Amino acid sequence: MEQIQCGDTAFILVSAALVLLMTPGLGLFYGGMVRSKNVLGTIMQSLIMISVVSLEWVYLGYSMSFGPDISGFVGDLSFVGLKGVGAAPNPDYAPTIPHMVFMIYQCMFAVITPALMTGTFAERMRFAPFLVFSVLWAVLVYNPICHWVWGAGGWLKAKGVLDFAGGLVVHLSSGAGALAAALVIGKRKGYGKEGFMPHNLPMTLLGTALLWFGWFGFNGGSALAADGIAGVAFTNTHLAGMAGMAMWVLVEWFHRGYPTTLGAASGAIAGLATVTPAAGFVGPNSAILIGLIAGVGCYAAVSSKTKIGLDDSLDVVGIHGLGGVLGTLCLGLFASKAVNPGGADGLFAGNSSFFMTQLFGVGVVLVYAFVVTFILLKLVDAVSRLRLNVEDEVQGLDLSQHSETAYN
Amino acid sequence: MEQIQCGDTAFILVSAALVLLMTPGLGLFYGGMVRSKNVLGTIMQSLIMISVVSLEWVYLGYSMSFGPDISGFVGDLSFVGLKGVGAAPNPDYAPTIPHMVFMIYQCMFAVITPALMTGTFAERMRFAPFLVFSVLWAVLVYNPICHWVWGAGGWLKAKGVLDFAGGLVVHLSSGAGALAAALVIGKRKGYGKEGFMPHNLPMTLLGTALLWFGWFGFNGGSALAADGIAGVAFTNTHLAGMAGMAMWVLVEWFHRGYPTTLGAASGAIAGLATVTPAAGFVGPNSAILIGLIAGVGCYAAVSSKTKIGLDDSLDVVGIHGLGGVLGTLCLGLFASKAVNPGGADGLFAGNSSFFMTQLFGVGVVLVYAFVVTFILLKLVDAVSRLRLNVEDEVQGLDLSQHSETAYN
Amino acid sequence: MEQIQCGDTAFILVSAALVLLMTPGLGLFYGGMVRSKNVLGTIMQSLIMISVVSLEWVYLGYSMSFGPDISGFVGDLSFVGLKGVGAAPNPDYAPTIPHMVFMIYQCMFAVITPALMTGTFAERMRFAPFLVFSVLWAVLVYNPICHWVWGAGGWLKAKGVLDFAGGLVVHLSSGAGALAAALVIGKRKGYGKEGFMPHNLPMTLLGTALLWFGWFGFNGGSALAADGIAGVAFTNTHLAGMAGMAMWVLVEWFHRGYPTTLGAASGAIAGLATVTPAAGFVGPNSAILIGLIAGVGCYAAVSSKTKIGLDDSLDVVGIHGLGGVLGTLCLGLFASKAVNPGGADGLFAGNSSFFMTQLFGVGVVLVYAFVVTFILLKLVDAVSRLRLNVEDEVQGLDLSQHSETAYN
Amino acid sequence: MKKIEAIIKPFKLDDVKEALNEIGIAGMTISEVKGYGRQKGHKEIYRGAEYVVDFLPKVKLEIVTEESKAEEVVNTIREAAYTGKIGDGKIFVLPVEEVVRVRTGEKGREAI
Amino acid sequence: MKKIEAIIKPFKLDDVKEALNEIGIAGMTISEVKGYGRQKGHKEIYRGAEYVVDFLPKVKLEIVTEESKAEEVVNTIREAAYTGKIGDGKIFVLPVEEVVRVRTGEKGREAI
Amino acid sequence: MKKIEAIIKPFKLDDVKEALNEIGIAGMTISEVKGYGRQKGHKEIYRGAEYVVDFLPKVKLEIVTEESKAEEVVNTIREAAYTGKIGDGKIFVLPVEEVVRVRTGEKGREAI
Ligand SMILES: Nc1ncnc2c1ncn2[C@@H]1O[C@H](COP(=O)(O)OP(=O)(O)O)[C@@H](O)[C@H]1O
Ligand SMILES: Nc1ncnc2c1ncn2[C@@H]1O[C@H](COP(=O)(O)OP(=O)(O)O)[C@@H](O)[C@H]1O
Ligand SMILES: Nc1ncnc2c1ncn2[C@@H]1O[C@H](COP(=O)(O)OP(=O)(O)O)[C@@H](O)[C@H]1O
Repeated sequence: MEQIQCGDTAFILVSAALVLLMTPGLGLFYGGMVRSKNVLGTIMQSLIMISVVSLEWVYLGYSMSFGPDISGFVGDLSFVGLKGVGAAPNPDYAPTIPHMVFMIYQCMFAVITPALMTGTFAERMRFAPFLVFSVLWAVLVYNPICHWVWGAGGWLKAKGVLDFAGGLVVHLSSGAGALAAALVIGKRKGYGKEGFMPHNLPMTLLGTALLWFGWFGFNGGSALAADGIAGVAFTNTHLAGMAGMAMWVLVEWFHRGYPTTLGAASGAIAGLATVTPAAGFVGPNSAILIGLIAGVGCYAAVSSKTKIGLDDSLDVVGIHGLGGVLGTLCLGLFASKAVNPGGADGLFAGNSSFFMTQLFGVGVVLVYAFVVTFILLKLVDAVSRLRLNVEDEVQGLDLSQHSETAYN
Repeated sequence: MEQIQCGDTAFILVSAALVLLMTPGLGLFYGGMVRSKNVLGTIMQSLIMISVVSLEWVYLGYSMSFGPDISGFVGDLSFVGLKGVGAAPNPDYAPTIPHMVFMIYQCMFAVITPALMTGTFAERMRFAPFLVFSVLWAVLVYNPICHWVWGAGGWLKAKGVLDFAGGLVVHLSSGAGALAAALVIGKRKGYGKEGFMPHNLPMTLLGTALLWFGWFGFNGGSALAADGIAGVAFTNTHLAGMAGMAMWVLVEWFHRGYPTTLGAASGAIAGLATVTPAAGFVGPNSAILIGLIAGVGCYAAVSSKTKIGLDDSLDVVGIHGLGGVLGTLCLGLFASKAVNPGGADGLFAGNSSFFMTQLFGVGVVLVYAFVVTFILLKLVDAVSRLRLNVEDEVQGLDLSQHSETAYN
Repeated sequence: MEQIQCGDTAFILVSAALVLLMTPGLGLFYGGMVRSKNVLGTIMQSLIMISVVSLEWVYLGYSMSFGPDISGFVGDLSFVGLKGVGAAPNPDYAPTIPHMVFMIYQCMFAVITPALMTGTFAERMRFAPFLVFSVLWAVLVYNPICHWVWGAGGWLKAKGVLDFAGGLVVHLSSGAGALAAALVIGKRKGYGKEGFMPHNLPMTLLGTALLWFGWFGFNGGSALAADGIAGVAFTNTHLAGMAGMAMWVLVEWFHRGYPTTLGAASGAIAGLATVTPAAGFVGPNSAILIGLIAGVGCYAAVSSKTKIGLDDSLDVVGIHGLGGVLGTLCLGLFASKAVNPGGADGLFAGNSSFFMTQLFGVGVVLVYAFVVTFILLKLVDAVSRLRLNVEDEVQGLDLSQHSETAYN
Repeated sequence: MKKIEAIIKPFKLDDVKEALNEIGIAGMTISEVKGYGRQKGHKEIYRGAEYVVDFLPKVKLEIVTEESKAEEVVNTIREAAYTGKIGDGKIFVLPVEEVVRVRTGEKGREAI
Repeated sequence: MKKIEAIIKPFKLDDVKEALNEIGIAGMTISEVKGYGRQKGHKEIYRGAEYVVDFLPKVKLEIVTEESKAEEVVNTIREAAYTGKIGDGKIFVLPVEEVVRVRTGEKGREAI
Repeated sequence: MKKIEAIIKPFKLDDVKEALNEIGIAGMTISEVKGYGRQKGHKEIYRGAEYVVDFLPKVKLEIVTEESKAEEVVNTIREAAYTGKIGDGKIFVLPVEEVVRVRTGEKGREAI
């Protein structure tokens, strides 16, 4: 334990707090976009993930994700109940901070990932099957992918796939899952006919602020030390977020004639999500480029979803899914060992094989997350109908699921 | 000063900022639950504590609490006006950070404690006597209890009573005070007849998020260093919060047929409050248990208050008071020197005397805080009526006390 | 790079995150005070500064401000595109943290400064010319002043002018700019006839909370290390904030008969702004005095603005402008080398020349920022009308500029 | 058929509703309105300045009832909404020519 | 001239508006109201206790139209707002003596 | 007695109120409503898609007054609310059979 650095420990603890804050921040971000009769239910779907996934994490998930490797596929059960996870560092992951600090930091990632997905089936899923689905998803989708990409011995990691802070593990896994979920659960009643205008955009903007703030912990903290890599990851996070915001607003201004505030928020989240896998592996000018690409790419995805008639209500596929794909591939282009010697060189540094590796990583995670989520939802639906009945959907989540009203 | 660690200093400074944020966070938590005509007045009662108590802290409180001990009962006046409180550490409390950093961190605890109490007399107390009462309470209730439990030489500390981050000093003192306050001030007009439904639950959920986030600084920072103890305290905080949330929601679901979002928020706060005294002294599995106990215990307390006709409007007694008691006693059960060698072993580690010590601590703080608060309120009321007159209560705090309207 | 301290790095990274949060916090602070038809546009004017100024900062501003000095006036273009700004510290500014961390921390200051100004022309400026003006202002006002005061070789710095965290660079520059802006853009339609009551004061209080929280990073982080100076700057920030809040509330209570919550918020911001230049150079008792002076001074300024008929809509001049002046001069009075050997002694320590130096600094920044802002606005207005036409002003920023509605 | 519109103080709503229930009125529609009248508006303070707010929050009740019951309804509201202070409000009685229940298509007194 | 006031379920507003458009009604005014009637209020849970909320959200439509069109309007609303469940709402018809269009000063049927 | 209902543009409220004060009208009740008419709704953008919002914010004034004053009230509102653009609104006059002041029990013109 002599090697514990209080500065690194301080940084990761604060980062863990920041990432925790993102989950209710996401709840507010989503909550502002739904109709007022659904705002509590929407926030609840994020909030309750803190309980559901944290419990799962302590008694199963952490060990499956970061426990001693079983043939590259999953961790064994050594760490169940946090056995042996104490003050001594785990040198496999973070040699200068207590193992427990690493564990709780990672817990926050596991919590927010299924919460991201809730945006896609907003305003129409029953609460009980939602809980069941979320536990299963954490176990069968999140934990394996997390192990493959980040676990010591994970097979994608071994193949050289890089993901600094969760482009694959968090954004693509939830984005691909969201695509499956939107298909399974179907459109909201009134879709295409009514407007479903956001009931409280300032709430969404507040959520955006909390997400951005928390993202510094998400990406910066993923350096697992308060060093130069953390500095570059932090800087890149900010720069991609601001570039995504700028780009979305500009494209929208050009395309629709107005720069909207929800566009600014959406672009920021797109930029932040997209830079996530690359944050500690690329330079700041690349991060700005990544943000710009995210802004235009996610704008295009989101504004064309109506054409294909997919009710991905709050655009999880178009922002997190696509962001995860774009970011992971951009890392394949822009990665630079000059920035992070522990990383890789990308296509633009002459290393095309790394780009192919990243492409492979994207394909694996996309297909796996999509397929397993689809099956899981069909199973849960067969046992206990996922969808609200029509009266409840008309009445709203808040009253029908929680017997509450948001505003009096 | 050579021994100052910048990592520890960074951690406690950030923790102090986090704890400061809890006070307006509490204002929002409470503000969302009152009727819209009272929201500003309710937030104000928390916010203004920052001024009132910080002033008292600099010119009296800090010295009474942490100044050189006078026969175990109170600190002397050496530190009044922060004399001698500078960059050099105070080895009695935190040898690796500047004394001033310790002082300001503790200031934030002193600020939030009387703010917690305001939930009990929400929507009906006049502002001026409220201020007078709060100063007196800080001086005569908070400072002594703080010294007894945390001050070098404090008599409860000397007896072996442990309180990691404020189960006794913060939660039980305010919870017992709240009981006295609810009795003295009486029920709101219309109590039992009208519903008093919360006017803005998303505001309460936002408050919950800020409280949870801040609690990491509250409990984690109470290690006064960024070390393994801080890591375990941080982890336990999160785990008890999520377990409290899970349990309250489940019990309510079973009992009333619906899992509510306010229940989730309440359970989280119950879990966070209850683990506070134990955070750095127990293992994570114990913390989860503590959270579960808090969830069911506080639910039972809160839902039975109507039966005894106590208008503890926002449930300070049932959540913070009971949380403080349960947490302090649970520490007596679950404490483990294996987790923190500077702590103790509890009943389940075979040390029943420690449990009795904790029980004694609970008794002392409960009785002292209740009695002194009761007398103080009666005195202030005699000099200047505490309660709004009926017209003002009907009109609401915002207009009658502050000449403002929250929403236009 | 051996000299990088992870504790200092952790502290400045977290501080940078805190300062970033202030910009949307400011958006909410302002947003709550405008009419509901303008809330999105108002928040947007803060939010979009993150994109606009961060881009400018990377490709110009940082180098102009902190690049190698050209005759005391401005930095050269060495750092454009962040060339050479990497993990190695820049010993001129912060020898124990990566240069990139210093750069991104300073970026957050550059972002919020023009955002502060938006309060003065709230509810009536067109979005496109606002963007153009903001870029020009960052380049021609912020960057030079920043270099003069903080840049290695800056001429005001060389003269001995001190500004710990931005009394001149941030608050006075934006406050003086705001004065020019209020004059150029003119009064809102209905000014003096209608009330323009704040549409959502809890939003403003939330903004206040986020600002206060962020200010710990703003002032504390300006020590650029987690040391005793950071501790005193942090403490002073808190103490001046709470003293400003106390004073404003008291004066208002005396003057108008009621202590308002918006008064509490305003006084807090006044205290926080005013202590900014002095935070790391004075002792805590001085900080409290500064807060008290800010509370009464800014109250007087704000409540007399109606008399001179200036529509400084959200009181940027009266709070940030005056705060910057008062704080910089108070530093001239209260500065003490006993607190910070790297600082100065002020008038009350017998050093009247330092006070004159500060007065000189105030004069230079005030005149420069006022004049250049005035010219810039007139120029932009000539090219592209700054002001909304009447119909758009009646309809509100949200619909007319962004084609959105805040609440549905 | 008559329509009775009453503008009352918001905190009197519960009392009025109960009183109406007691005389067998089981249907009504309410809305939040703002009133302007003899009752002086209140002052509000905004950043050190005082503003007079003229419009005060009121609740408007609308009750459609048979001709024969109208007077009883008016009296009942009057008593239950009464505080004796300025601003207690007004009651208006308007003629109604037809009433239809959407669910059943019933008309007239059956529809109420 | 007649004024038709309809209290309907909020989620039926779009249907009613469309149906009215089809019969050539191009002007109306709506407001959010709360209704009390046969339809039972719902329960809400607040910190472990149950409360009954009597007043349910409804939408009120106001349409002024010529005498000759009134019946058609009433029937159209009835059909479009119908669900068959309790709480579907009511339609009231009131006499109107004069109508003025602010913009032009037109009166009577020209003003609608 | 007459009841005058006027639907006007929200930003005209202050002007109308003042104009009514000048002719001695000291009581009125207002509410926020949404209007649908000739005035085209505006477009709003939501995540890259355009939606048309049909219902525009309007203010509804209700003033009960003596028969003899009704016309003056109507004219006054007309003038004060006038901008000449589509959407200026409508004024309706309805008969009122009885008026009661809650505070005093006064009826008829005394009650206004
Ligand atoms: N002539 C009127 N037309 C419509 N509403 C009125 C009229 N006069 C008063 N009101 C309504 O009645 C409320 C109470 O009236 P006010 O004159 O303040 O007191 P009082 O009813 O005691 O005379 C007002 O706030 C307003 O809503
Ligand atoms: N007598 C009445 N006067 C005014 N509004 C009424 C009256 N009765 C019912 N309403 C309105 O009609 C709505 C529906 O009435 P309700 O009795 O619940 O169902 P139904 O219309 O199916 O009989 C109520 O919520 C209320 O808004
Ligand atoms: N037939 C009607 N019944 C009730 N309200 C109407 C009617 N026609 C219009 N209104 C109200 O008047 C407002 C203005 O009407 P509109 O046709 O847009 O413009 P104008 O009054 O200039 O003809 C509408 O928004 C609506 O609130």
